[in-house]
Amino acid sequence: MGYFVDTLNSIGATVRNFLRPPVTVNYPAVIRPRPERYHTSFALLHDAPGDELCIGCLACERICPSFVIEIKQAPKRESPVTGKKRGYVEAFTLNLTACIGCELCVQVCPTDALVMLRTPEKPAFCREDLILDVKRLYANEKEKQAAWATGSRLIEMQDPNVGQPKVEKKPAPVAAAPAPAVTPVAASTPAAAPAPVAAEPAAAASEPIKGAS
Amino acid sequence: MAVIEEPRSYFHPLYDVMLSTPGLSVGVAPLDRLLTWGLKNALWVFPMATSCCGIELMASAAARVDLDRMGTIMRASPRQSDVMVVAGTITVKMAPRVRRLWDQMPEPKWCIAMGSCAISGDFYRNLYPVVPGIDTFIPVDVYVPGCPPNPEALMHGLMRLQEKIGLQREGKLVPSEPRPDFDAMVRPPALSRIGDAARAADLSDRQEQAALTMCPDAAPGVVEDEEKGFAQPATQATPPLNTELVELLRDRFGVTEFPLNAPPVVSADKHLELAATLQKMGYRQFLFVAASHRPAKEGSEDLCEVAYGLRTVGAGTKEAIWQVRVPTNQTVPSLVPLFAGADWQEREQYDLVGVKFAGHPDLRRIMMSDDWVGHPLRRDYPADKECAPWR
Amino acid sequence: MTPGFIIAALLIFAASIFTVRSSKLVHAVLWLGAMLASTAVLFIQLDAPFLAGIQLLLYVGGVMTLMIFGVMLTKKSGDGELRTESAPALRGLVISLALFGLLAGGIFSMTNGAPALQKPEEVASIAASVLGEHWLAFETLSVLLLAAMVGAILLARKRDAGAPESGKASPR
Amino acid sequence: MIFAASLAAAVVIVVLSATALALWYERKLAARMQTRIGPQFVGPIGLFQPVADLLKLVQKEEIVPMGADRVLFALAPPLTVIFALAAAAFVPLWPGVAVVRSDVGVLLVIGFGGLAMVPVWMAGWASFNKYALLGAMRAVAQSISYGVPLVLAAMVPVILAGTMDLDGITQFQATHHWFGLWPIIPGLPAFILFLLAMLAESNRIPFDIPEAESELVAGVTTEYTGMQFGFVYLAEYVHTVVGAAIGSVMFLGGWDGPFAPGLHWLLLKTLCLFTFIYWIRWTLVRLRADQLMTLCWKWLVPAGLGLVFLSAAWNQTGWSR
Repeated sequence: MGYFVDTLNSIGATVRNFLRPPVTVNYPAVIRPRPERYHTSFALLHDAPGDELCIGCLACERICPSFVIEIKQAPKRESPVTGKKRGYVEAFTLNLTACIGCELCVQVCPTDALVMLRTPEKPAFCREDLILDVKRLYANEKEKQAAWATGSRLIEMQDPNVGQPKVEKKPAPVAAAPAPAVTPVAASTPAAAPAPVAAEPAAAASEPIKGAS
Repeated sequence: MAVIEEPRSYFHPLYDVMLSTPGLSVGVAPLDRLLTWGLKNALWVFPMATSCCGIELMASAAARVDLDRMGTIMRASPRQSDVMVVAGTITVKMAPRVRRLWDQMPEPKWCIAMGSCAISGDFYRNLYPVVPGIDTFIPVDVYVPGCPPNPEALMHGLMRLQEKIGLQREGKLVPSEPRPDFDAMVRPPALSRIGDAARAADLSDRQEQAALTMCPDAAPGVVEDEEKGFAQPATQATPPLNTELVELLRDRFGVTEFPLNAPPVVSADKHLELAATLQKMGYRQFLFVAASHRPAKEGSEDLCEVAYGLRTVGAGTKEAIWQVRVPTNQTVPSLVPLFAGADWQEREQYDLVGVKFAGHPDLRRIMMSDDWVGHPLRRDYPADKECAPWR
Repeated sequence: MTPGFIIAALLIFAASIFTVRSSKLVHAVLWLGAMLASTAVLFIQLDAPFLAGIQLLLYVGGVMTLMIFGVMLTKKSGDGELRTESAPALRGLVISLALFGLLAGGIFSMTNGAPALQKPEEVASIAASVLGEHWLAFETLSVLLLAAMVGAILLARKRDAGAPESGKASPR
Repeated sequence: MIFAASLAAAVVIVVLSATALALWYERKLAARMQTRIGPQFVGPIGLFQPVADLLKLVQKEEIVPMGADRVLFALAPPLTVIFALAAAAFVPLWPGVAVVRSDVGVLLVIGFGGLAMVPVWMAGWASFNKYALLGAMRAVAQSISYGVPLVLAAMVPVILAGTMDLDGITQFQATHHWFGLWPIIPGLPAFILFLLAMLAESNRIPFDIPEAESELVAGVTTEYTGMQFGFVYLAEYVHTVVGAAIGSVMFLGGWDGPFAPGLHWLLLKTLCLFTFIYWIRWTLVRLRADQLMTLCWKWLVPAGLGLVFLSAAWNQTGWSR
């Protein structure tokens, strides 16, 4: 008997679905809002006066869990902006074909030179198109939209004195607050930024329950 | 560097007849456009999904993205599909099967490598069982980057494929700009890839056959070479000993033993103090908590071993790993007050191993249902019979 | 002797020959199906669509299906090559000629006495004669078929006394 | 004769183009039931999707597996279409007009429906593929089992109307009551029984175990490529369209309608039935093989026998005469 009732119920469910508006987001025309921490591709940045930020310290190459970064350091030379001697890169190659998007390279970057992008890379006809060389990485800075995270912001966020989220008195609307599109989160309000580890989902899971009881 | 392989064109017999008949050859160009339009707009996908990218592949056919909008449906038989979407890590054992399914597809056919694992093997590409990219044995038409790419990216990939089909049929496909050959530059050389100019020169026919079939039997003489191709030695040096941590543990926490293959053991009452000290020293990222159960043997009681890992953030990353051993019925101080990231992970250890964390704000089951009896990863959990609540 | 009849008769003839001469059992079954279907064409030409429908439903749909099951469920008979013994050709010829003569004699002796077809009332008259005049034979046949079915079920049933009661399924 | 031939040609063309439209319609319907949009980019609201599919299938390589029986393999898909189309000949289009008028139309339609199993089995056997063969065997078993409730359900309007002529059944329904399901007790259950049996005969979900993707790759069609597959695909839809038409003739009064009886009523009723069949298809899950047989022999056949008895009893009361 239960089978027939369930059958009738499911037949009703398809009718209800039929009457609902489709949930499809018309992809090429409309792009659905991406999560705040959405990041896919990479770019290297310049500082305000126009000098390259990357000093070729190899920190990102060393931390990369899937060995996608290869840096060839250039000899130290004087910066045209500050006049100080500093390192530069001759070649910076990022193999997007094997990147897992863990963002560790951004996190360790001492000069905030490497950032991830919100604009996805185009699917390529050829695997070489997915190997980002220095030229392409600097071009990405101008062409594409960057994610908010930089090395110093990620580190500040995890600082116990500044940004360590306290379990007892977390701000209630953290989980429900609509994520700002690409607004860089200032260091003074790090609680709004989700921690890279599982802190935020935990807050999201436990917060409404506490509020209700 | 790799070049784009010859466009694989397959012409219907109808074409040949029309081309050879004088009056009808006029109709070939419009017919060709029509047929190309048909090819482009009815791409049926063969879902070669082996791991997490497969979930995104499923999602791309579901309501939010809906590949059916562009006429793409999934077919279960390779005989009726046009595009093989390889989504997931392909192992050496799987590769011959993938190749076989690919061979069973009728021309004209295309292949999309979805996600890092299919494109290059991702960070498993140096492991012996993993194929470093499916283009070592299947010609790939479109690479969709991501780990995994989201459904929209796959749809974008299919649109790029449509674009490519059009370019192929018009003979306008141009090779992309030269870029550094990453595999040759950084890591030990991976298997040469289909479409690679060097491939034809390097490989003898039998080696090529072996690379295609991934089967050592096909080329008894080149088994060694093949194995080298996949089983590359780990290039990572062993990480240096964290002397800072060793000194800290020895001086302030009274730890004397530092075994090579296990984390040092810290007593449960000093555990929280150690974590707080490390946090002040800059170990601000919570890495993991992993527990295991050690059943009672002669001379030792029923123990739970709980290993914790922390890491510094920023350049020059260091890791600190230690473990706490407590009898099963006692508690371990929770790290959640210090590291919010420990919340779910401690819940998981509680759920599966049964470690009780003192001071955890929300110690509930996270994987098993709330009415589950027992902790499945305990050694004394009965593995050979079904337990409550499921029978 | 209309052209339609000749075509149908030739079809039946050829299909019967192929049924006997096919080297694969599956082909033989399919040719048999073709033969039965051609017979249905013959019925239609004789203005007996009811019989044609029955022919399609029972013979092509039913008997052939049973044959297919017989072929597929018996061991390996679907794969092997069949050989038709051609050695006792003379014997076969004599027997088939004798049978043909017997049947032909019977048919030709009845030509004058066969009842005329009652076209407009065909289905109704069949129904009336089956359920009215000949009801006893009809019902006896039904009982016979029922008995055959029960017998087949009994034969096919597994006889293992140690098996658990069918009502109580094992926990898994 | 000429009229009949041109009518036949017209019916074939109409059924085939209706089938092409049905392909699009089904995909749109399914999409909406899953709150998707469905074909959208190919032509206005995706209307040319079947055309694109056809053009693509025509261009695909045709593979004959090694070890396959080439003749039977090539013959089976066109035969499925022909047998599926054959039943359309008996459908009365408007009062007194069908391509073939026969006193025993019901019998012939069911006969041709049963025949459709033969090419399916041919395809499965000729493919030289275990999945195809398993699918074919399931199709045959299902077809022969569900033939029984199908005939029993079809007997109900035959007994009520006292004729096996499809047009006669429609006439009877038109003269006695405009809606065909009148004696609601044998009528409605018989209609449901007929629908279920027809779904099973044409191997549609929830009775599509011959092509269960999770077990049998693609069942009988596993080895078919290109246009050969296209034929089988087409035959499935033709079977459903024609089955819906016959269902609407036998139970819903065919061309009979309130204002002006005619072809449009038949088409409308067919469309409704077709929609219903696909509604079921996109709602329910596939039955297991043993559940399928249990449903047939333990529930549907006894129900059909009871309905035949009930309709005979109704005839004895003489209320509908």
